[in-house]
Amino acid sequence: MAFKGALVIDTEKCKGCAVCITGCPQDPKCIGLSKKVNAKGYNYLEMVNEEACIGCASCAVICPDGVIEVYRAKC
Amino acid sequence: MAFKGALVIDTEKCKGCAVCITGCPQDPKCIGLSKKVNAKGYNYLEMVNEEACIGCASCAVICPDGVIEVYRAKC
Amino acid sequence: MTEEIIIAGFGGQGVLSMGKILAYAGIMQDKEVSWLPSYGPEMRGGTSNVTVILSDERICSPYLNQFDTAIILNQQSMDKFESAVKPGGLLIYDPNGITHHPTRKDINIYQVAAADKASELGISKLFNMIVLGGFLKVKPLVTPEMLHKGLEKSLPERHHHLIPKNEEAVEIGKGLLTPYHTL
Amino acid sequence: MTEEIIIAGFGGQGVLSMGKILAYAGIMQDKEVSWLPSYGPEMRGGTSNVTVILSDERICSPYLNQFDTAIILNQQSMDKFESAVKPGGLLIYDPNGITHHPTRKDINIYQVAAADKASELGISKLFNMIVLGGFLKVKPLVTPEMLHKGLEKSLPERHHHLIPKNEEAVEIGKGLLTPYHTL
Amino acid sequence: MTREDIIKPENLVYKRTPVLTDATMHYCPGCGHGVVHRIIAEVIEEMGIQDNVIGISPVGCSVLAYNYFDVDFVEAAHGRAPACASAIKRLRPETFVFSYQGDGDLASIGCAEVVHACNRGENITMIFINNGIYGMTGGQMAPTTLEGMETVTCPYGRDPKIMGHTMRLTEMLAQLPGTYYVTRQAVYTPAAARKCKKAIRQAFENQKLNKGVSFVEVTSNCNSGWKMTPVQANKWMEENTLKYFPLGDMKVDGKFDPKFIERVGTFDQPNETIFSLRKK
Amino acid sequence: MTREDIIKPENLVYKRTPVLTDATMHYCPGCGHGVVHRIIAEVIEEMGIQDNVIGISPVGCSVLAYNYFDVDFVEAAHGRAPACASAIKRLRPETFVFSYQGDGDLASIGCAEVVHACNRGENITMIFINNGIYGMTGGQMAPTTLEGMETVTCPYGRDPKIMGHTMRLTEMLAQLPGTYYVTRQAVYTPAAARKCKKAIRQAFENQKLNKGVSFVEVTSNCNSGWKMTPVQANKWMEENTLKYFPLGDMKVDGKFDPKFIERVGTFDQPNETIFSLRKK
Amino acid sequence: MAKQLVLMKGNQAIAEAAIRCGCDGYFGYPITPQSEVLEHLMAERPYLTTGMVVLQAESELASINMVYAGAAAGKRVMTSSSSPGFSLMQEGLSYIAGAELPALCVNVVRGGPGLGTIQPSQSDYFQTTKGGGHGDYRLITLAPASVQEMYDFVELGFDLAFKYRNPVAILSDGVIGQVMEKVMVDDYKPRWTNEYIEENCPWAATGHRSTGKHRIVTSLELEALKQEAINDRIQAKYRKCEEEDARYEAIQCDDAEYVFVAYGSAARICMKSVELARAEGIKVGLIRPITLWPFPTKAVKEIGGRMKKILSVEMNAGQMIEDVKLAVDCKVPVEHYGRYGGVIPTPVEILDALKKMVK
Amino acid sequence: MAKQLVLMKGNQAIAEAAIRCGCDGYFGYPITPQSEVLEHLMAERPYLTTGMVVLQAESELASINMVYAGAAAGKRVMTSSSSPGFSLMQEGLSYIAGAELPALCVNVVRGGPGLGTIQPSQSDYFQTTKGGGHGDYRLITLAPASVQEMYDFVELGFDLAFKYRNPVAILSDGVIGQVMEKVMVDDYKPRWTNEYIEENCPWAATGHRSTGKHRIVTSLELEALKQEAINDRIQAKYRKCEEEDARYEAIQCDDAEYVFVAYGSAARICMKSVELARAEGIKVGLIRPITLWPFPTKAVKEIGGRMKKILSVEMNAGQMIEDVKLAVDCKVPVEHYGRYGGVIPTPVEILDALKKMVK
Ligand SMILES: Cc1ncc(C[n+]2csc(CCOP(=O)(O)OP(=O)(O)O)c2C)c(N)n1
Ligand SMILES: Cc1ncc(C[n+]2csc(CCOP(=O)(O)OP(=O)(O)O)c2C)c(N)n1
Ligand code: SF4
Ligand code: SF4
Ligand code: SF4
Ligand code: SF4
Ligand code: SF4
Ligand code: SF4
Ligand SMILES: [Mg+2]
Ligand SMILES: [Mg+2]
Repeated sequence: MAFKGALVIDTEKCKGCAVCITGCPQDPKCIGLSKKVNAKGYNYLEMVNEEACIGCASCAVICPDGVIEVYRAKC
Repeated sequence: MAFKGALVIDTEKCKGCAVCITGCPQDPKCIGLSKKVNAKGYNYLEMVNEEACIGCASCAVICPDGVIEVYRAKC
Repeated sequence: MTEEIIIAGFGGQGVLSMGKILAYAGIMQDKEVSWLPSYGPEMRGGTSNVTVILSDERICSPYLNQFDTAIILNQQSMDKFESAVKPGGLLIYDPNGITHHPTRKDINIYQVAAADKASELGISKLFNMIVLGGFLKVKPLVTPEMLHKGLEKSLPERHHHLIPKNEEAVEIGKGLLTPYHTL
Repeated sequence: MTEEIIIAGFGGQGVLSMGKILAYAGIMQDKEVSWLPSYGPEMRGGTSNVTVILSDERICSPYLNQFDTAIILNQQSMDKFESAVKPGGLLIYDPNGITHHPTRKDINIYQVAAADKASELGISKLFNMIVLGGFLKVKPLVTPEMLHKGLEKSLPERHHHLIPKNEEAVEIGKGLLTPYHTL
Repeated sequence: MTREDIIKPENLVYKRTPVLTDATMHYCPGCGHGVVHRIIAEVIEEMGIQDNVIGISPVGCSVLAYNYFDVDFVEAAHGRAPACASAIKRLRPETFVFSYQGDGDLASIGCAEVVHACNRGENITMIFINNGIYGMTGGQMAPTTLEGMETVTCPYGRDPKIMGHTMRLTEMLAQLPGTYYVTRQAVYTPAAARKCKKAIRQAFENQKLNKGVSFVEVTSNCNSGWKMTPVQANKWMEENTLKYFPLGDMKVDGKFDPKFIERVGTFDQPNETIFSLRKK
Repeated sequence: MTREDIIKPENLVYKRTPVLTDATMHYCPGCGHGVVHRIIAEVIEEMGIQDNVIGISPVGCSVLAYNYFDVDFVEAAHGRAPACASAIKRLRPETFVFSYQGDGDLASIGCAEVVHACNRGENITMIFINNGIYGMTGGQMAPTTLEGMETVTCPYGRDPKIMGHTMRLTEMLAQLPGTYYVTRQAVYTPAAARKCKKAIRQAFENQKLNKGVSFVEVTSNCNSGWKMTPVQANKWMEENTLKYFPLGDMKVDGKFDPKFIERVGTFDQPNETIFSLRKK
Repeated sequence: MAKQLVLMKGNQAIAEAAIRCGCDGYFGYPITPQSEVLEHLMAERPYLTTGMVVLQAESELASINMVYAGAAAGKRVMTSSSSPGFSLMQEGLSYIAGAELPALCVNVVRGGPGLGTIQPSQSDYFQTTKGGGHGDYRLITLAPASVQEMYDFVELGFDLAFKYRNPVAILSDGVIGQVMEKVMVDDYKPRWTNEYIEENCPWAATGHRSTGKHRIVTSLELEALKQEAINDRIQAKYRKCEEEDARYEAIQCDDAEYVFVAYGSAARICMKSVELARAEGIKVGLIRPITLWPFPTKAVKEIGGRMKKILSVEMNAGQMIEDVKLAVDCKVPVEHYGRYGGVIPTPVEILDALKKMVK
Repeated sequence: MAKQLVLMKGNQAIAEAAIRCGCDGYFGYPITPQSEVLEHLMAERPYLTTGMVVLQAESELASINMVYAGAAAGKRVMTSSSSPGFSLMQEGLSYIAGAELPALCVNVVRGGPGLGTIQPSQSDYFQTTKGGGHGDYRLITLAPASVQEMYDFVELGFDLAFKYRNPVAILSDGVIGQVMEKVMVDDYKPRWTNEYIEENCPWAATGHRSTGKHRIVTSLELEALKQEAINDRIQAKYRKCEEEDARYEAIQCDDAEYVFVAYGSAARICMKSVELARAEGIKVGLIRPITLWPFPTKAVKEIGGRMKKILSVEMNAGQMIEDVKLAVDCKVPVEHYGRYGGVIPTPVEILDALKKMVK
């Protein structure tokens, strides 16, 4: 399956709040929290279902910390 | 003509504001300001048309200084 | 020369502006002046007074307890200020509404029946100028020219056409002055 | 006997309540105690620390810059408090998330890998009790009975059924204690 | 019948209430404060609560109200009467508590306190004298000053672009769930004064129900500040003030008056009659 | 297409705006303050006004907002941001001025200042973050705390009989002639956040018209204060907060939204759903 | 059940003491580092037990005016706040003093000026002792140095407030407010009954005119001479208070050659410095003013007068030092050592300051 | 058109000076006895001429915070009030000092405490000079004794405010505010242009980031050590100000054996008392502090140090006397003579007090 969207996640800025995940329209969600923690001790965001991402930026627009950069292929 | 109403005016308390006069329903008005002044320098209220008074107390209820006592004959 | 004056009466009698005209006239004669009102619009309907000082020297205290002249326009002010006139000083008053006339024997006392005159002439707004005339008759502190200039300064431009009427009232006041008790 | 302790970590790691249990246990042994948190809920998500003093005498200053013991639960706290341990003193830390391990050679240093253990056992809420166990292993300042009483005092009644679990966690901590550098 | 025949105790229809003291009020001739004082005192007399009431006077012309009512009184700091009344009622729930404030006191500096006392639904009576000006300090603009009206701090008329709009705070308070009775009254005619008395009576009676704030605005005059005679002032008020501040109930027994809801619906419309009140 | 193929400048659809500084915000994970900050910064970027804007931060969790926006900022005393914004806009009418306040700051201690800035029709943008609690000081009750909701100063739930009612100040401000645009938004879903951004953009654009206050309330969460995870908190907000604080415009271009007028008509009715929010 | 030993924060002790000593009402607004006062009260809900009213007000302005009014109605009422909030209360405090009302106001100080920091400080000494509000008045000021004193000074504060019909301040700081220590708490005392108040507070506007005439509580007197007479009466009270109620603690002063003067948490820290200094052979003592106003002038004059030098240790840029100098008539050199802006000095640095002064 | 002689009230002189010296904004709330400041401005409408903003705020709280913000934006802004209103400004003043902003705040004092009286007083000396608000800060305080000084001190006040980036108070009273005297007024000076501000006030949040980075005006610093560093900087300014900007006037002190220390209208009255005393052969002089903070310590020490006795004459219950004593190291006996609560002492009664002190 071809990628439509992709994220660049600033994992060190992420606070693992998970609100972006609730915003993702895909089922299953493209994104999830890592088991690993960053320097601040938070389980940061990572892509768990990379190929499903449509680059809609819904995750990014509700991230309180501006962690997510979104790219979308022009079709 | 018989009296219906009568006033007792505490002339020393009167400030000569004349609002009571506007409140009197009679035409001509029963009450008016005296040419004389009281100790505070105010032209105080007096009856000018005593027999017309019907004792309605309209003057009294808008007197800011509680100057007027009203009596009305029970007919 | 230093003249320390209190003018006192009801609010609305023109006490403050009488003082202001004196002060302006003083300035025109290059005097030091000070005009200190009893303030307190917070106290409605009370008495009003103003202390005016005209002097050739720097004025120390604008607040005074004793005066060369007291100009008195109601009973309350009489009660308060009769005793504040310096021995040998001057008290001028309008007898209208005065129930207890002044009793001091060590000062000069004059009457100006300005209220009656003003209502007689229908110029009750100029009542204070009549009183001022009485005072200037006794103490010609400012010349008529300076008084004119003082009126120009203290009245707003749109009232300047009333200056002659004011000056007439002053003259009337001079005529009304009556000694009550003089030393 | 006076023991001056700093406990420091992230907010939410149970730093304050660990200190509180110690303080209550101290009281049960008739000691003077003092428990002073770094406050500042106004600063979200920062570090949190508490100074606990147990003493047989009147405690002078509840605020200290040097400590007999530092119990350290994150890197920021390590950076801040390693140097604040008195020479010959004690530093206990959880290596989880620590990138720069302590380097002092004049103090005793122990590790308690409490975070890993707690998540392994699914008792992450009791993380702080595991750490406390490690500390009590080195310095048995309070007896198990007093600790029990301390828990009774510091936990709300509705949580009293959890006391045995807390005590177990303390025991686990004792077992986890590993010397890192001892004098 | 002669005058002497009539003036007999059994014919008495109106008499100064003994709940007012003998002191002559310091208000300017014709000032509405006096009328409202009298009305409140009469209500206290009629309800028989003279020995169970605490009044709170504001900073404003009515600061000395405590000298005129023969009931216990506390003088509050400028704007804080609602906070004072709240505390007193909570600490002494057995007493009737009323606050009395001017428009500078209540709507300007004391805006937060009145909004919050109303929002808390304190079981008190609030009297609000809206005379469109700061009387006591010599006639400065109040939040309620009409647009175009002159005062010593807007001597060329209130310009809403610079000085803000004429504020109808009472309308806003009516919308707080904590208010139980909200009305606007006046005292410029005998009829108005009689209605006002009914309203104030209601506002006191409500304290027995413990349902929240009873709020009575009285649009009033300030002859000195407006620089008019009392009679002119009352006329002027009728012709100008009452257009923007219409009389009547806004909320009765915790329910909106239907006319009031209609009015609220128009509050977005700019005030068409930017009053051209400049005196010539 | 691989991930690498997509991540190219020409495919960028969303990027952190440079109007935000690099500083990590001190907010708790998932706090709505961060989202609103981002949105405001994006609007400033899109309008190209980064060099012509002054922000006013409050006392509250967002006190440090000045560290996160790369625009000039003034930190105001607790509750006084509207007074600050008023002065700055009048002294510097060439700049875009916005205030940013929490519900304790705006609706409680700062009630008078916000009412009066709105009444004066200051030509500014006001952002109001209503999270129903005092976040910064550790979760105390705010005027906007829902009835029944628990906070550290109402640990048994807010009891309106004692602690006052849940306050809808925005509804009251909408009725002042000085407000030109008044709306309630949220940021708990992507759709809500996008709408909120439109509203905030509008609120800034309006400053060009010089027609009065543009006021945007954002109902938000306080995970720490509510003692919930961010995801729980957003859900809880949807289920509880938004019932009492419905989203939508109240006043647009100086005109009421018809639905808003309807709602006002019901403000006399006691809040039927005394929320039973006590956690088990 | 009589006295009881508990572990609590200074702020909680304030609240607990209020409930137990029969306080009628608390009105306050949250602010760090004192929010636990209101929080403890709201958790305890004394309105269900003792009948004490507790209200989170909309602001400090509202709080202090609620206290003003509550006191006017004869009730024992209080508030608490921290520095910026206390600044907002200055008009109200002046009103309370002017109307001669009893009230208790707690300031758990943090570093200023402005929003400053939330860390502990003593930089509100001037504000509290000299008159932060307008007019000639004083706050009777108690400076607790332990959680126990936080507890004890609530009742003491009310007693002094009613003795003088004057506001009393408890001037604490973030350390004493936040620290948990052991406290002996008293049994619950009943609140004053309304009958008791009618009898003992004839000045109070209780609503019941039980003195036979209406009672007026006001701080207004438009006639200057009458206002002066009121001020004379107030000043006379202050002279009496200076005479009767200045308090202090003297620690190891008998043989001392030097003395620290310090209050509150600075005094706590100085106790340690005294220990350290004496261990090094420096004979130093500590005078701890307990009332900051009235300042224990006599004691400082008497004890301080014997010293070679005095070090005023304050968590501020130098405020109490003026009162220390005036107390000793500038006859003994007085120096100041202070940290501020929320920084707490350590015992060692105070010792160092002492050593520097000594040589 | 250059200087011009006019007759005006002290309050009007404040307003007129503001317009003429290029003030950018006035924010105030009415209160007796200073309402003429706002009234004069509203009558003059400088917003139509110089562009100065004039706004009647909803309260003193709003006023002072408008001043805070206006100053933060680099503008020359001011407010005025009288005692109770000034008390409400204490938090704001502390913020202005804490954020290191320039601003001018006029207090035309009336008698307190509380609502008190509206008559003149000097009972806010402590509040103004020691810190009515919280935290370690000072108000630079100018005490005019004539209408001319009311006028002059507006521009001087702004100059000092900008020199030190600190709030400046003009501490006047009802006499000086209400009296009309002759004043020389200056020609209109232009207001600072925005360009000038960008260049000279790099600290100001003008909105334009012209320094290349965003500018933040705040008084918050959560880290204590950083907050202490800010305080250090502020304290250093204060030391500099004490050094450079203490002002006073000495009248007939050269041959004096006694001296009055008095400011503002009390000083005016004392001038008369000096005359009267000298007429009776008592060699008395007058030191008139013009800055109350910084107090002219050196001058008082130097001149006062030569005297047999010093009489601190104040329209209050004794406030400045502390600074006088500290200035002379308590080496010369200092007594206080005061009337208060709105009572103005007469020259004669001051003379009597002097005579009593002399013998
Ligand atoms: C804190 C404070 N600010 C200002 C004043 C001055 N002041 C006294 S009364 C008043 C306004 C009164 O106006 P209003 O409330 O409308 O009452 P009115 O006199 O018109 O009845 C003001 C501003 C004050 N006493 N205290
Ligand atoms: C005068 C004053 N009073 C109280 C405080 C303490 N304080 C700081 S923030 C705050 C409330 C913040 O709540 P809110 O405005 O709702 O903002 P949030 O933190 O929820 O975003 C309070 C009471 C203060 N700093 N200053
Ligand atoms: S861009 Fe859209 S689809 Fe992709 S992760 Fe984000 S929300 Fe999901
Ligand atoms: S919303 Fe942002 S901070 Fe929260 S988990 Fe997602 S990326 Fe991380
Ligand atoms: S009682 Fe009626 S009729 Fe008689 S004077 Fe009064 S108003 Fe007129
Ligand atoms: S209304 Fe009263 S005060 Fe006025 S004129 Fe009539 S009687 Fe006199
Ligand atoms: S000034 Fe106005 S409000 Fe005050 S008493 Fe006079 S008329 Fe009434
Ligand atoms: S405390 Fe609440 S409002 Fe503050 S940052 Fe945390 S979640 Fe946000
Ligand atoms: Mg009014
Ligand atoms: Mg909030």
